[in-house]
Amino acid sequence: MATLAEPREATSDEAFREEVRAFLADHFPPELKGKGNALASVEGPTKEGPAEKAWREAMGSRGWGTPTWPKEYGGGGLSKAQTRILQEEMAKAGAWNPIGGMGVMMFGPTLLEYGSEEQKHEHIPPICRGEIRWCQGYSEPNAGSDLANLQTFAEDKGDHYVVNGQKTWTSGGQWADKCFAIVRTDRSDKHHGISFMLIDMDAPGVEVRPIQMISGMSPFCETFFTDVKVPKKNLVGQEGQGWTIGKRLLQHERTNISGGGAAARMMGANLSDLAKKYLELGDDGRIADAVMRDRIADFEIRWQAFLLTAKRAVEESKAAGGVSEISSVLKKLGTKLTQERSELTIEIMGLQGLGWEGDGFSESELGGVRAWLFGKATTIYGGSTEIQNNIIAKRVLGMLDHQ
Amino acid sequence: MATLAEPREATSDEAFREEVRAFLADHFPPELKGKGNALASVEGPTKEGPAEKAWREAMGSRGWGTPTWPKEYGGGGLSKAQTRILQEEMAKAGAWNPIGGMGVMMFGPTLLEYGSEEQKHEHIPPICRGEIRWCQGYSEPNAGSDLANLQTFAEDKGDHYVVNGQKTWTSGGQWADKCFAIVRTDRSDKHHGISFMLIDMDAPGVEVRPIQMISGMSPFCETFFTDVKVPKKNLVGQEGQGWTIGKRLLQHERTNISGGGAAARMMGANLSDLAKKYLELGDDGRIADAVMRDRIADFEIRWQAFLLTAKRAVEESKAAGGVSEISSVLKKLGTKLTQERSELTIEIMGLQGLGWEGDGFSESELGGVRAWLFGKATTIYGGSTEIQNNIIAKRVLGMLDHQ
Amino acid sequence: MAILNEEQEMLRDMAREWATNESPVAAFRKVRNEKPAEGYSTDAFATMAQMGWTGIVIPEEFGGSDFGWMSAGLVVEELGKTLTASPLVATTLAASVIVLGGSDEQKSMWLPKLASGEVVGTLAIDEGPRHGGKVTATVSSGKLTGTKAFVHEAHGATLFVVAAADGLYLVEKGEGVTMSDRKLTDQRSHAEVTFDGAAAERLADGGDDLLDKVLDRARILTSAEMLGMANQVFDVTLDYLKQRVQFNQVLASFQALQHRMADLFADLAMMRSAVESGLEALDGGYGIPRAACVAKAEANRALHAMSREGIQLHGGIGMTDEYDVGFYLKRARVLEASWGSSTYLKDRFANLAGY
Amino acid sequence: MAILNEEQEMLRDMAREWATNESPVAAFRKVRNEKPAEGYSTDAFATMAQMGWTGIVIPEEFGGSDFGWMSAGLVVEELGKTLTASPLVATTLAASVIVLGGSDEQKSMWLPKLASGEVVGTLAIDEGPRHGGKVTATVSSGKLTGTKAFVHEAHGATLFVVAAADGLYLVEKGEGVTMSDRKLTDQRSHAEVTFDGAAAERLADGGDDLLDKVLDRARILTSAEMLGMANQVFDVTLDYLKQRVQFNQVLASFQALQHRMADLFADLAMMRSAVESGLEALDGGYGIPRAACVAKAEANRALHAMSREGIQLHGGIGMTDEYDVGFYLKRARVLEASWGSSTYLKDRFANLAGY
Repeated sequence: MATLAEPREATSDEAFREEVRAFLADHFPPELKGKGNALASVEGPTKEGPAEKAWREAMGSRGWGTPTWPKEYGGGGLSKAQTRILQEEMAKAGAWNPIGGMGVMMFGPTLLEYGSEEQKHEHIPPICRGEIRWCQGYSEPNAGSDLANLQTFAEDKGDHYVVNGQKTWTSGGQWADKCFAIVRTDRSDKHHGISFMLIDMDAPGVEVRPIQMISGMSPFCETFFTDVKVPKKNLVGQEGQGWTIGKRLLQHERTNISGGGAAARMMGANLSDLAKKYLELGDDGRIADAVMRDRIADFEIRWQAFLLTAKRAVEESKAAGGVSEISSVLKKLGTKLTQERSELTIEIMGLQGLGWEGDGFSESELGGVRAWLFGKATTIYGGSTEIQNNIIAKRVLGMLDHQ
Repeated sequence: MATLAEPREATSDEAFREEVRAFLADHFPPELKGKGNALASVEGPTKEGPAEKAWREAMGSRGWGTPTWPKEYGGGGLSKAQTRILQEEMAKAGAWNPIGGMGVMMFGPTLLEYGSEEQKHEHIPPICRGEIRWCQGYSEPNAGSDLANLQTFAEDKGDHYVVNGQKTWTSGGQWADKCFAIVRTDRSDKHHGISFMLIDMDAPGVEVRPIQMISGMSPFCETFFTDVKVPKKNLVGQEGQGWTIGKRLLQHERTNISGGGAAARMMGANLSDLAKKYLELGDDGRIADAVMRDRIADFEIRWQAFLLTAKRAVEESKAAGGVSEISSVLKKLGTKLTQERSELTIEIMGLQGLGWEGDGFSESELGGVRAWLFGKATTIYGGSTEIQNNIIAKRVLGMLDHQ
Repeated sequence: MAILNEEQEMLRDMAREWATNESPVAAFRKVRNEKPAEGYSTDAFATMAQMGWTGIVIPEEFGGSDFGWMSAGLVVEELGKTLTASPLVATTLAASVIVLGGSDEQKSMWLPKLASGEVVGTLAIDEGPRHGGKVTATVSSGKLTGTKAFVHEAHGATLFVVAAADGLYLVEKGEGVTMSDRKLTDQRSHAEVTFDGAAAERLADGGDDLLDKVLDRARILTSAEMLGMANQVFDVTLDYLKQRVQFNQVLASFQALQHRMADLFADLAMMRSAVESGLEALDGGYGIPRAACVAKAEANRALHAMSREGIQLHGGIGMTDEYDVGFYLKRARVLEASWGSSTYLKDRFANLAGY
Repeated sequence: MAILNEEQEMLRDMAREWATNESPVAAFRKVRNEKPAEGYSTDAFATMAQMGWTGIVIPEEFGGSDFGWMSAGLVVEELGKTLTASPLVATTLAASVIVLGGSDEQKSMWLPKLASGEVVGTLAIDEGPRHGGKVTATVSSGKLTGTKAFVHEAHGATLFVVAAADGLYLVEKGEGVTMSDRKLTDQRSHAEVTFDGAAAERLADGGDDLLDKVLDRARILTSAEMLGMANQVFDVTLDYLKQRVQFNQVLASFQALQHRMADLFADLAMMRSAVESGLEALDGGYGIPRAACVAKAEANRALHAMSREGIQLHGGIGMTDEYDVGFYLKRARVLEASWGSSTYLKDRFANLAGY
């Protein structure tokens, strides 16, 4: 759709464009063209060769992996217009952003908003340079969608806390350096007894156990804390403010899961292109199976409407300032549509689309099955669709529960 | 589907078959062939010509309009096998049952179960002869799906009650002779304070106001009771038993609304035949629009599965004895599918399927629009789909509400 | 909601205020009951014209305001909310054909009159009950012959934009033009219009795809009306759920209904994005054909669901003529079938995308 | 539940007891982890054969019990509940082809061995990943050449019923028969089987529509497996909802979930009716082709929804390999794609119904 795809040339800042081009020419290794791996944050530890390392360091030193973050903490300090130019030129060059993960997507923006100066100076620069991997310590066995029920407890010991408890669904916990966690500091108040703190994953007493998923991957862990010492300087905000900070972070997560972000990149080839590859075509080049063709068009129209909605949300939240409550709508829609797309893909490919391993399947076919299965989680984590529906009904529509 | 449509010849009772044939030859006026009107009970008062009257009286005097009801109250006293023979022979002759309405479908079976001997002898025979129209006094402005909330009150005056209150959605109230109603006899007990009684619609103090519906028809009324005297002999069962009796009657209603019964008859022409009439056909005689063809097949397969489910429910409830709780499933499915069918019909016919009145539309086209609109009520009355879902979840699946 | 400029915000607020105060659903009900010949209140339409709404897509030099399609869509959306019966959509579309394909003389002749509301125009394209069939009307020696089915707002129109096999023509009401009522369930003006050697003037300057361009505009502007309708049904239904008490609780507190409303809210968000993107595409002049498919297909989908759920969630009273919600259901199905059912639009979208 | 005779009730109870005690999902998990060459536990299959399950559709004179298809369906349904890995469906279908189309010699030769479980048979029909494509395998001078895609239970089978352009053939495992693993997400046995001049014997007595008859049986018996799976996921999910506490309430008490379970319950009721009617049609010998479409199409629909909702309603733990519910999802999609996707079946239904 032209309204989305049409590149809009910036009329000013040609100098900056030149700078970017020169930088890319100098630093982006051509052999890495198009090799960016959007799944890196969940699939496993980054396996960096020398070229990848050099590229990450080059981007990190400019702060261009986090282009809009303030320069004083290692970000790029770019304007929106400059960021667009950067993205355009990177796209032209086939370059990709080597700096990502939960530090960039979730923790960084939250710390920039709620952290102290010391905390920002300590934690943001390594994120900007892509040196430190963060993981999220939110869910617990009995506090999934119902986060307020969490039991992990941080006992005040003067200059530090001692943390005991168990987290689960810790994304990339086995590869992470640090964890941003919500923990209970007061058992007498469900919501106000929660605090937001930062825990070193290599601190004594932290144990991590990967969980095998139906997709065969193990991107999540159970994480056990046994008498883990956490210095007080690692408390973000005030004691008891964890619920507020934690929810704010979830809004960032939601926006990322919704599909406007990562999901769209994970989707791979265009659905109609895929169909043209796997299905019979008529003499006119159309997909011969009219029913499947109709279903593909049905999906693509709705996907278009979803992308337009994501774009509109960005514009409106810009106008209103900050992340809007429409993030719940986006999360709900984006995950649903991405799942539908996976199911359609399987139907298009028939049994060829259900390969698990071994001969007879291409890498992209095998990847498609894993993505289909992995994608079933997107309507569960980051606040399940049911939770998003509750949020929409109650907070947006004002439909209150039985009084 | 053969499993449903295949007529099964009874191997015995040939004598009875002969009797039926002779009766039909003698009494069914050929000019009435195929003129039965399934909508009579909601569309308006029966407009009887002499032929219709004679036919009704002939059927009524044999009790064959209510073939399985006991002979002593004016029913046919026939066995299931005989009933099947009667239906087969009537179908062959193009004859239809002139005896119907809510007396037959709902009230009669309930009274046969709960009524006293006097009540059965008084009320069942006129139903069997099709002489008396009954209407249902259940819903009230603030007691629709939530029937237990009803306010209409019957005050005990010794040998009679005095009834005050308002009913709504009284089907055919403007044409009915009598009303079976649930009323409150005790304000202190929500469920046990309800009684089931019979009210003459021409009694002083009964006022009826038709409600115009979106379909343009007025099959329902608001009914006002102002100091209406109801003799105590018109109480069915005991005082306080009205909730039990009333719910039992609703099971009969549900089975009728579900589509296994009346809805199927209201549906008119086969959907694929309709499509072949209104849509372009290919050289091979198939519907050229492959997408529409797919959707029609999709519907017809589900409709088939529904009819099979209705058949299965009958068999199973026969085995278990009485109406089963699967009636909620049937009601939910039958009404949903019937609505879907109407929507599909409109789509097949395009704007020709949306005619309201006047030139350019056939009678069946205009009828189709009314049926589409009227059909939107089927998921609301007789216990809305939401109520059926509650019943299924709680009673059948044992999913209890917050404790 | 798209980011509007000041002019657009004023226009929308004006339309909203007028629709709410001067043209609520009760006004449509009155039209339905009193059955004026044109199928709408001519007084109300005159007021609309005075407010400049008939000239929104007409250039200033021909008496319009040239505010553009987003502005036209905003007004149509507001009027859709209250089901205002008027030929505003029809006449706007007719004007747009002349803007796109009229000669200088045709523009000078008709656009000022369309802008002022003196002339009401409409499209006469389809010849059968489903959009997208063959066009068989023919013109010879300036005389057009053919029959057009279900022409919207035919009763009030004095200028018809008629599709013939070789292009689009302007035909004035008069000799050789007869019509037969086709009263549809939405109780608006529809007629079969027969042209029997009626004087016709070709719109020659719009290129070979003039008809396609017009239909894209029809799809997008109709979807704006549907957007208003769907949002109104949603709002009214939400209000009802918050008031109505059952089992001693307001209906809005039942979680099953909360989640259904959340689904509908998400549907409506997608619908709004699609419709606004269609209007933006018209103003921007790019990607229009696909944007039109997306706008109308999403409008069909969301309004279909919303109009059905509106009835169901209102329960019994929603089934009564006394309540407004049924009107939206009836109008919804007419608009869904107009200018392309969802199946038609998906086929077109796939064609445009090359698969 | 269909009304069963005493024999059928006994058979079902026996199958249920065995599946529950001797072949729970843990047994499938073991097969998956240990990867036996055949893709199933040969001990378990031997037990099944001893219990007579391999002979249910085989006439008594050839060593079967001739209990009929409803009986076969009951057993397959119970085994579907616990995802028992076995070639029971495949070998039953192979046997049925010989019953329908084999010569007396072929019947005497193969049916007793299939009934006893000594020989495992399977169908090798499709040549591409989607059911219903062209059959191009050819036979000349009793030698069959062609490649068959995604043959179910190929690893354990010693007898293949192979579709060639001019009919169905029996081919024994051996010279000219090679296979290449096609490990699908359900982790059951699938392989591409290549016949390169393999000795083949024609099944000549089944009439021209023998292949159609076999496919109808494959659809119906597969739908019985799917019925068991769907019901098991429903039951397990319902149990989970009744246990799992969130926001201080069991999940089963949330109305939005109650209504979704009611929807699924209704889906499952339709699925059961459709599948049982298919089995009845096979035993009754009437209306089989349409009944097969209805059975498999409903099975596809209901199991698709149920396997998806099973995961969603379990939440995060449903995504873990440790829980069983994901196995049903994976197997579901393989069976949905086998012997006809829903689109394929709807097309066939419409053809049979003449529109």
